Amino acid sequence: STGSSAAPGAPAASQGKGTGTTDGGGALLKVFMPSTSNVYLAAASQSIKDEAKALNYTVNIVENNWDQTEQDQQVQEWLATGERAAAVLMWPAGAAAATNSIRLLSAQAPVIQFNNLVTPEASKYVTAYAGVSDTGIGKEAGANALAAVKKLKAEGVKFHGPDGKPNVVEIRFTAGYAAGDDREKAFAEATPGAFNMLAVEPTPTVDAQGGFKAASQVIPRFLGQGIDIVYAHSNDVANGVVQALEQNGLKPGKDVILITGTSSGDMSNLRGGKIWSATLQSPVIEGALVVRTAAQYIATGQVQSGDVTIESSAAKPELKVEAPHAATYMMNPQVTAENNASFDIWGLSFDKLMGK
Amino acid sequence: MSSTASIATNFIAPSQRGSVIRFVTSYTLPLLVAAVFAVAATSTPDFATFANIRAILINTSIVGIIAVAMTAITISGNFFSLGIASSTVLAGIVFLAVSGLTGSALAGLGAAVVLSVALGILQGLIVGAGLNPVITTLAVGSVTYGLVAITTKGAVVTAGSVDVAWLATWNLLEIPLPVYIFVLFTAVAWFLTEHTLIGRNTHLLGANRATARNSGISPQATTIWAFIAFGVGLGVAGALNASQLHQMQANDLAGLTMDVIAAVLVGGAAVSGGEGSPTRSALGALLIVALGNIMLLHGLDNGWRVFLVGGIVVVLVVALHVLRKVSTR
Amino acid sequence: MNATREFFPKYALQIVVLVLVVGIMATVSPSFRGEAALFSSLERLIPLGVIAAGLAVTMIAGEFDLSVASMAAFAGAIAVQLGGLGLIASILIATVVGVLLGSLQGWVIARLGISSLVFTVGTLILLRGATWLATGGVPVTLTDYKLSDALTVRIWVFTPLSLTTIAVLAVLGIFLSRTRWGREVSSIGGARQEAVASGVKLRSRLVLAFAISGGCGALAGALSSFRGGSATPDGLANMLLLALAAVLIGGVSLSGGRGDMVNVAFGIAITAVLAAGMSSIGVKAFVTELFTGVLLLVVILLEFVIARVVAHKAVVRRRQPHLAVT
Amino acid sequence: MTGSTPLRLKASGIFKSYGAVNALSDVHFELRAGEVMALLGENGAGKSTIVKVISGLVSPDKGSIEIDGTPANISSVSLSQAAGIAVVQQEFSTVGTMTVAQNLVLGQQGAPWWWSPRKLNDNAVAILERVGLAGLNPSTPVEELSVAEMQLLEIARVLARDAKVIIFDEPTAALSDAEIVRVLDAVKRLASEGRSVVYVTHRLGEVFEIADRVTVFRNGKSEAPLEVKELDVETIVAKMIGRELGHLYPGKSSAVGEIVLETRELRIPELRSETNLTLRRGEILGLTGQLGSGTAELMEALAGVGEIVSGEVLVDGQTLNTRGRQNGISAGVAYCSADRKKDGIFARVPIRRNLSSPWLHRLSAAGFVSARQEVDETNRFAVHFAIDVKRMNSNVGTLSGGNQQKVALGKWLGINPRVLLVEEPTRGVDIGARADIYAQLRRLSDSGVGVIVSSSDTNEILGLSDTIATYFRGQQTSIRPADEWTESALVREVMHREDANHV
Ligand SMILES: Nc1ncnc2c1ncn2[C@@H]1O[C@H](COP(=O)(O)OP(=O)(O)OP(=O)(O)O)[C@@H](O)[C@H]1O
Ligand SMILES: Nc1ncnc2c1ncn2[C@@H]1O[C@H](COP(=O)(O)OP(=O)(O)OP(=O)(O)O)[C@@H](O)[C@H]1O
Ligand SMILES: [Mg+2]
Ligand SMILES: [Mg+2]
Repeated sequence: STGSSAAPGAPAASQGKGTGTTDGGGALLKVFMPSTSNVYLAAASQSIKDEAKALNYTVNIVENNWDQTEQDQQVQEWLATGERAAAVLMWPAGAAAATNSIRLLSAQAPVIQFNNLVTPEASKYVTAYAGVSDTGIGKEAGANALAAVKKLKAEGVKFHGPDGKPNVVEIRFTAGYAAGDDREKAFAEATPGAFNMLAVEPTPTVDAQGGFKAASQVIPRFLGQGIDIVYAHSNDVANGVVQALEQNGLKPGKDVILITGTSSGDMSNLRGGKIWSATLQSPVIEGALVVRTAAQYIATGQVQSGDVTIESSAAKPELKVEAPHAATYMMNPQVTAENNASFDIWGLSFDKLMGK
Repeated sequence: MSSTASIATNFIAPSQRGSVIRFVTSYTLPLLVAAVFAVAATSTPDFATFANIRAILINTSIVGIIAVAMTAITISGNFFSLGIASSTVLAGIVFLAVSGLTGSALAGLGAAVVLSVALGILQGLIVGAGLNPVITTLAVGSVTYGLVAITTKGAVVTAGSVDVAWLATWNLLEIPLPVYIFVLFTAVAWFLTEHTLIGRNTHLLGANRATARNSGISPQATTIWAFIAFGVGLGVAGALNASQLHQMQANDLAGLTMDVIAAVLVGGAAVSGGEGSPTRSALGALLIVALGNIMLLHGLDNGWRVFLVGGIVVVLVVALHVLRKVSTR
Repeated sequence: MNATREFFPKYALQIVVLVLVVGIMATVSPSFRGEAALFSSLERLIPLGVIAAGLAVTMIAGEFDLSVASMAAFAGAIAVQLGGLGLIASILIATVVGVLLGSLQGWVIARLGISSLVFTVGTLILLRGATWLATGGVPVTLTDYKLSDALTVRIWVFTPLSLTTIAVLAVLGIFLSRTRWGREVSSIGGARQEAVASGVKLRSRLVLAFAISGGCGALAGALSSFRGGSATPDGLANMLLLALAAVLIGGVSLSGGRGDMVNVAFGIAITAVLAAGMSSIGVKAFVTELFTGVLLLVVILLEFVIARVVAHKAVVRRRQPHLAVT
Repeated sequence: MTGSTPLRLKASGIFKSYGAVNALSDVHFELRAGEVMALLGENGAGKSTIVKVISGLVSPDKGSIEIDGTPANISSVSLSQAAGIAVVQQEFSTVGTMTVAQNLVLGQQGAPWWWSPRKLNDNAVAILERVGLAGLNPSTPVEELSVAEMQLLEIARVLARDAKVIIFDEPTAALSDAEIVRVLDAVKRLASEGRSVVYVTHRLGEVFEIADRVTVFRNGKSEAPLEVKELDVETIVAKMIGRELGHLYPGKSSAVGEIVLETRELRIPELRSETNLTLRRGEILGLTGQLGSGTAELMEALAGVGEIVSGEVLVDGQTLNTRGRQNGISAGVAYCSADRKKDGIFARVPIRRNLSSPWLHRLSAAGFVSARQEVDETNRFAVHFAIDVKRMNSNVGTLSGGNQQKVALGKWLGINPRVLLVEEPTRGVDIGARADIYAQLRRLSDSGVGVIVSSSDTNEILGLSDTIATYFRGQQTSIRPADEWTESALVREVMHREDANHV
């Protein structure tokens, strides 16, 4: 359904017999991911460890400093040790630049990629994908934006754009960051012709600082035309946008609707109603999901074609011995000031889901 | 020697050309900033709006405060700090944590400044003993980053329910507090460098370390004072930054060190010491931000912005160097 | 010969630190032993080792090339996009571009007599911008990933990458200590006036030093980008500080004139073992940074103390008037 | 050497000025093939400057140079080397961190690209032997050599460069007799091989031993060369001094008061015996000796910036804490170092701020400097030292050497000095400013400040001091009232006692 990226098919060579059980028997899961000096990664990393422990796998995580070159190096080093792993869980530092490392890893063990969607070039080396769908998030944000517009129109709010269309500024992830490309594209596709897009400005860094830097310079430029909606790619970035809006005399939540992607970072602006909505992206679920997908593949030696988005069930689903899909996406329900307190997915509250 | 007056005429008048050039060197930057603003105002739509100028000032304030503070280190002949980003983050986190605990943003600000100053004193002691400032600050910066990341576990630190935002949002004439703090900080720094014993000694130490020692100016004590000034700036800037966004995390402010160094160099401080002024460093920071803003308004993408800022830094430091060389000949 | 006697005091501190780091890593991490440990440490040499070597040449000549990591990123972007010309050709072209840009920098610095520290802060930003432009702001990849396989072929614990680094270090070491131009480059570091009075052509040696650092940066960037099959506009940014740390841990003086390629090699080795060892334990990236910082502090403190002692000894010696005269 | 063969080297109409100092003005210099030409003159007469011009290290403002009758371009060291000129500079030009063998070939034009370590060493051993350093290990770093060894190494390096013209700028200043003999032998051998040698020295004995002719420099001007055969010591000294003393120096002490400074069994590393000096109010004590005689280190020790092994210094009967300058300053000890540019002034800082630098704390209340008081006081001291008050905001670096020196001295008035220590008070200072500085020193002394002047300029010491202490190679050799000395006796005393006795 999210057909924007090529659905990865499992490499023919690894299509074979599985162990028949999701119990790891102490086998190794090798993980390559960027630095856990960021809270999302720290939570994902912890969840990977917890889930692996539950399934009786050993994990070994190698972190890089958000640097694909460094990750490439770490991959080379690990390959050279000749150590065997039941699967490699790969969060590429830079998805578009990681293909070669993924290719080399795939010769050694099945590669389960997470967090960054599989690129068409890498698809023949990746066994399965599990985790966030940036496309899904962009789509959900688009739907949230449309819903907000509908609600406000009903309340009689007039928008500033031509033909009464809302004026939108998009503060996107750093230029060249693939997740940002997907979120931008999916949002546009989910809201065809609904908005008058004033500008799409990339942040220098994907955090509140970056959001502030970008927004504080872009917003003054369009003050005259009137800004109705700001779409920020993550809640963290949006926290910076809130500050920039307020400094320009705009009240987020009243004058301007702030729609955001990932529910990362400090949530007080969301809870205080300054941010209209975010989209759940739980590191805990992502971490668990990637380990489960690996376990399912190891158990069956098979991959089902196509993709699936898992449901927001209240209980954590039983892990069945069945072939994982080529891509398993997390749920991305809307998060708002009203609903965040009542979240209950897999038995976890919103804070727990965010790894707090 | 009965008549001293006749000997006074031996005195060599500095050439007319020299003084013209000195004038140009000290006013190059203000003139350039004025010219950039004037040209942009006429040629760039949306530049000369109140909101945009305010945005430029806000974006300058944090980098500007640190650049002004670091000028003390540069003037004292101790090059610059390579550990700015992690120290500022540390200050911001301490600000948030203490504000959260005590319920007062002012207490947080105080704690951030005290801790930054303590870190400054530590580095001043090491550097004052004769160790290289560049290595020392690089190493202390790495250690600080590591400790902050370990302690916070990468989490976003906030002040909880305590209101710390007013530090960044309180405004007068629609200009928020950080801009006033930046201006005030620059003015105070200027006053301190020009009119206090420590400020003057800092200049003299950088101008000639050996002469300073022979004149009874302690290199150790003076270096420590320069680092204290630096610490105050970092503390204030870190707190403002954290209050602006009510949050901070270990990885924040990655490009800050280079921004600050570029501002100080564009401000015309001599890396060898003895020359430089807080006001010019502040203008340096302003100029860089303004140029970035103009390029943004013209829709240049990130690559061109970085490239052109780099080119401008190169051209400016070369021009300042040439002018200085000609004027001291 | 007394060569060994000369070797040890000069490199003693670095040898001790290296042995300690290796020992600690091997004790703490069971997987960091033997061939695997050697291999993974050697793999760290690209890009760190070659970038550090380039930076070291300018530092030995009493200058600084802070643009070296940006140069690496820029050259990486060029090399990857020229991948169609083949491995050797594209890496060579990128390296030549680095040499030319480095020479240009050196020429401007020598011509104007401007502080290279100041100047290269500017070119550091400029070249980073050039990299953004060269890549169009997005990661660029090889069209044929197989090209990179030649670089990852393993020969015992070596790969063509680590062998290149070792070759670069050896060639530069020999160049600096044994050839005329090389010794002249070293001489302008600590005792520039004396060197000029001896007849050393300052400007052309400065150009040479920056040509070498530009070339090293470019070579390292091209090789590492080829290994990964891609180059990113913001890549290799943290290499500058790491390379600087390696050179300083190696004992090259920031004020020039002290240290040679053997020192640098030790510094690189210590940093590489530390990084590879930490990574094999699975230590978090920021803990590695913390340890590098601590190590840097320890080494400069020790060196400071040793320098004091040596200086004192030299004064004492100089006061004994007539030593060798028979 | 008949007039028909062209001169090996001819420099005519050379001018060179550093700021306001005319180091060379209309200098003419010539050198025949195969001769040894001695270059004599007082400190600062311009000897080293002409040597630097000939070696390509300094470009003259004006003038032309011919080699073997044809105009030569020697505007850089390498061009000068290529023209067959090799120089032993007065300041060392070896690189401390490099080995002896490497230094021997450093910068040598046309040397091979590559030497094997063995060849490099063999080459070094052969060269070192020529200056009697056969025992020296060629792979020793130069910084580990003694001063004498370094000097011999400089000489060895030049010998190895098959040059037509070889210049020695004070090669023996730091050498002992045995070493000097080797150098002189080497010079004689070079001349006998047909090479021309320029030999700069302050040691007159050497001149008579090796030189064919002498060129005397005085205040940046050259005299026509003279045949050594036709000269004696007294004539040469007279030619070197060659100026009226009457206008230059103020009168001697009028009244001597109580002791202001005293050293008791003071030991410093550079002096071989204990120093026991007393300085009285109203007295100017002159310390004199050649470079390396130990006077500079003694002054540094008194100022609190040098090393002291044992003993004590008393100012006004109170023991002075000699660790760190601050203590000296609060006790009223002013110190003017020998190298103004290096550690006496802040060249890139305005005059006013230079003047107030040592006593700024006195003008500050709670750390804030009173600008008004600063202006008042610095103006007062500027007037006192004949510094133009209108120029107080110009950088000191833009001033003439003499005015720079006035600033370096004048800045101490503000500490209420009890004792003034001045090294080389008029180095690089033009004659007008010199007289002014001497007058100021005397005036300070008369006003009750104890003044110690150290200088290697014997003329100055004789003209200025009331009491003179002489130093030779780390030893005090005499301390006597100034009026017991004649200038030539003093020159001989400090230049080379043994030599002086011979002549
Ligand atoms: N960058 C270079 N790469 C290769 N060869 C060079 C380079 N620069 C100069 N050469 C060659 O090296 C030789 C010596 O060059 P150059 O004259 O600049 O050096 P030098 O130190 O002055 O040598 P010499 O003392 O022999 O004149 C010349 O043949 C020149 O053409
Ligand atoms: N780099 C310089 N800057 C300014 N003044 C200088 C410089 N070099 C020399 N001078 C001045 O030029 C004059 C001539 O100096 P020079 O070194 O030639 O004297 P000299 O005859 O060699 O003296 P000495 O016997 O002490 O070596 C002096 O007044 C000196 O101070
Ligand atoms: Mg001389
Ligand atoms: Mg040549």
